Amino acid sequence: MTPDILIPLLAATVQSGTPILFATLGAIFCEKSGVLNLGVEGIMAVGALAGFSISLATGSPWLGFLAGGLAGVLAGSIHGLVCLGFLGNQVVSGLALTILGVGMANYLGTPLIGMNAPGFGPVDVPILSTLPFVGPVFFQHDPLVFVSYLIPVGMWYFFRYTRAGLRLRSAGENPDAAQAAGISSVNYRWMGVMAGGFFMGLGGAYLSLAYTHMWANHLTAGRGWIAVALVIFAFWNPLRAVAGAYLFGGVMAFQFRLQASGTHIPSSFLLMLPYALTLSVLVFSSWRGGSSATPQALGVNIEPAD
Amino acid sequence: MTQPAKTVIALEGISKSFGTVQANRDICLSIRQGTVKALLGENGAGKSTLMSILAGRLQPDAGRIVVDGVPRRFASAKDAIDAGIGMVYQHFKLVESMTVAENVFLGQEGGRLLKPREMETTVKELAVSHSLDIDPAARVSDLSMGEKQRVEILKLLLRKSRILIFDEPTAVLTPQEGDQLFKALALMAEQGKSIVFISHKLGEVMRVADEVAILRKGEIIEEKEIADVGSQDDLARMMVGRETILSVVKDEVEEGEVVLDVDNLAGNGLKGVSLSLRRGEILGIVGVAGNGQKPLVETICGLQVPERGEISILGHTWKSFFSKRKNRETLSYIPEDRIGLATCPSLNLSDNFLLTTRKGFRRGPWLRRKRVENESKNVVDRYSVLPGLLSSQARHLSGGNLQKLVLGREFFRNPGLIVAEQPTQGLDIATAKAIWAHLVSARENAGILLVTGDLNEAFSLSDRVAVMFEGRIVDVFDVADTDKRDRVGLMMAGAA
Amino acid sequence: MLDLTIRKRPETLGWTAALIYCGAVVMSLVISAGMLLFQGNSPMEGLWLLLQGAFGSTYAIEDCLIKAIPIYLCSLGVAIAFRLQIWNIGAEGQFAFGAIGATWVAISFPGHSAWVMIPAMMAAAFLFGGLWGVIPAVLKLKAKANEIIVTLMLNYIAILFLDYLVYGPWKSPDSFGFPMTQEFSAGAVIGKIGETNLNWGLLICVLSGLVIYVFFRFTLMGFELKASGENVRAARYARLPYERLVIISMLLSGAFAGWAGFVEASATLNRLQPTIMVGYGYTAIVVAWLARLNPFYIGISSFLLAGLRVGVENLQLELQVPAAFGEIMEGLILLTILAGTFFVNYRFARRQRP
Amino acid sequence: AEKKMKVGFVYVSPVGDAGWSYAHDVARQAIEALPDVEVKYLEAVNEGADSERVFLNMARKKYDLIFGTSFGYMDPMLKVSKRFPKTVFMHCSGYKTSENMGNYFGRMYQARYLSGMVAGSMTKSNVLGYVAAFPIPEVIRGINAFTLGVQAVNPEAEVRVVWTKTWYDPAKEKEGAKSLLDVGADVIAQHQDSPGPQEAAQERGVYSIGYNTDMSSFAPKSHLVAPIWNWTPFYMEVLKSVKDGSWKSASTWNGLAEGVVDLSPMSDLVPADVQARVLARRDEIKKGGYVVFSGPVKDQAGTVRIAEGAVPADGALLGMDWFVQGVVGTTK
Ligand SMILES: Nc1ncnc2c1ncn2[C@@H]1O[C@H](COP(=O)(O)OP(=O)(O)OP(=O)(O)O)[C@@H](O)[C@H]1O
Ligand SMILES: [Mg+2]
Ligand SMILES: [Mg+2]
Repeated sequence: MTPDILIPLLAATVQSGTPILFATLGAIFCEKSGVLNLGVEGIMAVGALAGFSISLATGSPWLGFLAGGLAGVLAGSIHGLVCLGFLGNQVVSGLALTILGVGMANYLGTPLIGMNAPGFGPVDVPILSTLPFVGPVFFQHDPLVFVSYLIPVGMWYFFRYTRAGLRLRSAGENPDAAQAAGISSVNYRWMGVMAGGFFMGLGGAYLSLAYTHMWANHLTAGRGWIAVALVIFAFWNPLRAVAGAYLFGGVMAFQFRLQASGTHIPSSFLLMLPYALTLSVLVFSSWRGGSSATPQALGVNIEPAD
Repeated sequence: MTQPAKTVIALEGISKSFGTVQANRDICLSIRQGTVKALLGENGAGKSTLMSILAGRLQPDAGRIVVDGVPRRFASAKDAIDAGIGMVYQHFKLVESMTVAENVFLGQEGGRLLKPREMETTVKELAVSHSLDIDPAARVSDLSMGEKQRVEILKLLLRKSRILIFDEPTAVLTPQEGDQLFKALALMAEQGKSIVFISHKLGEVMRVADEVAILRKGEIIEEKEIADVGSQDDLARMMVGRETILSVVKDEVEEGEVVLDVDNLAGNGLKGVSLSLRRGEILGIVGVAGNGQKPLVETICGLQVPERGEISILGHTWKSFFSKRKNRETLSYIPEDRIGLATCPSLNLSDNFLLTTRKGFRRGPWLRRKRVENESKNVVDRYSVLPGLLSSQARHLSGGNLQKLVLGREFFRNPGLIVAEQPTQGLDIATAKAIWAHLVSARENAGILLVTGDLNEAFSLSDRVAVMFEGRIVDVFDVADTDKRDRVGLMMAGAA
Repeated sequence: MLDLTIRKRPETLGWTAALIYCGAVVMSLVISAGMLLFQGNSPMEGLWLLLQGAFGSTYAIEDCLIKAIPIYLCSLGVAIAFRLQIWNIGAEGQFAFGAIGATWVAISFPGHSAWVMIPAMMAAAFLFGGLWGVIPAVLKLKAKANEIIVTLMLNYIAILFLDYLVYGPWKSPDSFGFPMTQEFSAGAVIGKIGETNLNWGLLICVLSGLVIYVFFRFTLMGFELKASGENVRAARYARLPYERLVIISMLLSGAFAGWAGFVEASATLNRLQPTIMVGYGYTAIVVAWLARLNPFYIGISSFLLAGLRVGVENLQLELQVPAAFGEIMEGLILLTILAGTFFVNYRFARRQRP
Repeated sequence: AEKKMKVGFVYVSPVGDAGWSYAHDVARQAIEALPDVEVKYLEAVNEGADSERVFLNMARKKYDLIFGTSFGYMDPMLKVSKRFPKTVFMHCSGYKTSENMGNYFGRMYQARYLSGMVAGSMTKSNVLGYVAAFPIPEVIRGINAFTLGVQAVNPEAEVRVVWTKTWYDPAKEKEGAKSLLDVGADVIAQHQDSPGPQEAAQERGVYSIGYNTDMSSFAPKSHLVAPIWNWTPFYMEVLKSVKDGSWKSASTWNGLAEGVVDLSPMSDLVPADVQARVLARRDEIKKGGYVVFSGPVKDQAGTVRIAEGAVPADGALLGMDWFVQGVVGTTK
């Protein structure tokens, strides 16, 4: 492939992988603490709405972005309340949250349809954007993409090198052991749920503020589910999540380019590609070993000690 | 004795119940500085519960904990840790996927940021200074039971706990590891720490404890200085409240044909193991844990495929033996892990009974439920599994009763080969004796391979004893050979 | 001072549990009523309309039953996999393949009588749905691939494959280019029960439920499935044929979802078209969990959920509230029921102050 | 007083979507303003079993007139219409009718053709992009008409198509548009319910053609024109005929002449001469002086599909499943 095809393709890869990346990272954060969250889709929807409406109201997309995250925290707290407070089943709670979140966003967002909120546009990072190849692929995007570069690294550092990260992981691996070591596993799970919700909310806000600049019913259109899948693909590793999100986004962008180039392959098959490829890579890497990273207490509620 | 040491902890009127089970009833107990206190009692007497309350993991229904004369309330383990109390639980509380250093530091990290290097050096130093050999960078999931326990101890050492509680610490240790632990305990007591030590092994208690308290059905029935206890038998009597004898009565049994023949088995950590076992015989396998007992047992029992060498079971090759259900039913495996491997905790007793036994319980694809229920009722009665309610979940049984159920189930089929792995580990004397009696009588129809870390058990049950070291059997001898018996310790250490 | 602790209830509750769940539902209805009030509608009227729409007439109950059929079958399917702790999120794709299988029979061998066609279509749906379910099982066993992601991805692939068929080779020549197969011949259509609107798919549900009950309670394989689900290690220890059980449970799981697809294609659409996919496979997961994987409870909860969806339609129509309102209500009800489960399993106990 | 007439609308998507359902709902709102009519709608009704139930329930509630505005409603509506002969059913975009069920649609392709003329005049690269939802005849017909319009002013230009298989996923549709931009398209047209493609065009500083409603507010710097729907006059007419009893089952396919479809006002970006030429052609079509699919029309393979001088029957247009020459892409 020549650079003039490859560079836009890779740039589109980064762009279309970014919302999924935010959401996947959020889900990883949540699941590392032991809370399975199938509500990503709903949380993203709420985040997207909050981001859009706050940006519209204040005129500041950055405030909107932040609001998207905070709305995600709020939505995540519902999951927290049900699973951590009331020891409800995490699978059902997540699914219910998806239904509720998408419903809420559609319901409250109706008046916003057709409005234009200030959003993010591409900016060039000084110096870096002028680099050949790397510049146009990675450094000529909206600022939120640059934010998304920092989060996986930050998260990786957090899990590995901070006290809170260690404790959060212990709550996801063996909450009983953590409790015996004097740690409140439930509190760290709350942290996981809320911070995870924050990133999922950012993912939603990215969709309404940077990826598109409009409000629409069900704007997330299933991206939350892709994130749920990519968490497993990433073996709960934030750095691998980048690979997963970009693989998925990249193949999606690639199949569109194949279509645009006038191929005769039926579009159904082309549209299958992102799913099929993600699946194949996962199967291959699982087969080669390495899927043992599941937090051991994922999905298991912490029963009161009596 | 001069002046009695200062009391650091006093438990006053502690009561605790789980549903209808009263695990602790109005317990008063004091723990004094620099002393080792042993807590004895049958399975389910409430020892672990009491200590979990002291460690802040459980909350008492009534009563209070007085630390250095001040009443304290432990809302969580953190409060207890802050008060200087540390506990090594019966079931370790370790995060398997994390490193040793991470586990040791969990909850005691110091600053907000972790310094893995420094953590590892600290752990290394701590380990060396207490002669607890461990690799601080190793993942806990890769460690042996003994090593895991060292990690638990290091946790307490790092926290500088003043009161250390050990819940059945030697149940999972080999004699060598046990000795090491006792040395460490003595050292810590000398440094002025208080130690509570729960065990079912009376010999150990006599050896290390300064004081002993005995629980029965949730109450303290006796508290004594060890010096005032005459012998192990006295202890045992105090515990169960009736006369017990520690030796086993074995009547003669005619030895029959070879039921198990292992020839030069290798791979999976084994380096050429050969042994043979006849009907009517008990062959004890002793050795420090991790010297190949596990792969040997799992290969014989069909959970691992033999890499090299031959195994013949009841006259069949390994392959043909395990390819037919009918054959397999003539082998009984009593695993070390009763709740995780031998049973399904949330199924009821009759379903658990059905787990490995099909004989007569099926008609085509159908299950003969009535028959299963009748037979399991018989077994439950015969092996006195308590409470014997068939419809209750297996998880509600205590360890001893669970083991009796497993034994009853496995012997129900009249197996020709029995592999018993640590069959009495963690069980109280009365139950252990019952288990031994069942094993001894089962050898009339079967050859028994007894894998145990308890030399006393091995010597009193076996006809021959094999010693394993580093994947090999270094010696097999007749139990009557007292000379070899004395040198077993050395052989297990690879020194003979 | 009041010092409360949380205690697990030793006994399972009977009627009190039902009361607690009712309380939970009432709670969510109160919130929904508040939203109605906020919009200027009478909440009482709204709730009445909802009930009326769901259960207020024979028609309404029929409607609920019709809608419950595919949900029930999918849910029964996923419950089998869940029993074995296989997290099958793939009922949606298995549903699609079941519909594809049934359609393949219907359009390849038209003109036979229902006595031939219906069993043949059922067999094909069973096979197609079942085999689509077996793929993740095989990948899990052979490559240790996590079934959640595999089933999720296979859903998308199945739906796109269905799309390919109806947009391509299976497109009916007289559909004016629209994506749909030709209409099934009369023999390939599941008929209605008597004078009602209900179709015989209902019977398939009842029989399937019974068979599954009997299977788990009275057959050896059912027992082995249950036991393996409780403890995989014990299954290995007891030398239960774990791998075979995984395959069989996913085969059954997919097959039931496939039957749901068959019933939808045959009884309600009379043909295959992309709009057959409306997410029953995902709904099924919620239903199965709420029903604790018990076939009888699955029946009840799929009926109630169908009732909610049908009833909300009436409320929407009469009060002209947006469709999203129904989703919000559904989400709220599920969440409050979950929270209510807490009070079924636990109670608060007072502790003496030390 | 006379009993109020009950009218129901059933939409496949939420009305708030600014797209297809929204366009119908604009007309519904106009009807709502009338006296002695009670009009209700139900949105986001799935095609298939759900829609059948909805039609049934409306009929049971004695609705006089029910509009169903999605193709997939056709069979369910047909079934229900046979059971409720007193209710008038109107189905949009299908081909089946019954005694009391009529169908209707609009000749959107006429407006598409005109928008193609605008696009063809504005392109410099001679590559036009078309982001399309599903390969159904309505969409294919639109692409063909657009292409014919393009070629009418610019025979060199080609139209490249990507399918998203979504009606409404702004992000994905935008992505589809970007891929077209990357292969050199400098005008993006679309058949979706979202303005995602408009945004993509605006961000790259190229032109776009909207759809459904005037989308200029989403992309003021890029939006040239949009073929739009205007259902109000037609719906009013149906209402009136049902009311006075003159309604007859029929297939109605109105176009520019009746005002069901039209072009939104053209942007100032379109040069005056182009505007004039397009408007002139619009008048011609309105008056019947020009037919969009008038032969000779060749398909992608170069085979003549509509012979010189022939005018295809509506039936042939309704089932169109092939691309005209000049389209790059596949109808599968
Ligand atoms: N979490 C719990 N829930 C219900 N019952 C419990 C729980 N923990 C302990 N029990 C019950 O309380 C009683 C005391 O148990 P505990 O574990 O303290 O006994 P133990 O003396 O440590 O026995 P062992 O020697 O077998 O370890 C037993 O009957 C046990 O079944
Ligand atoms: Mg204990
Ligand atoms: Mg049960």
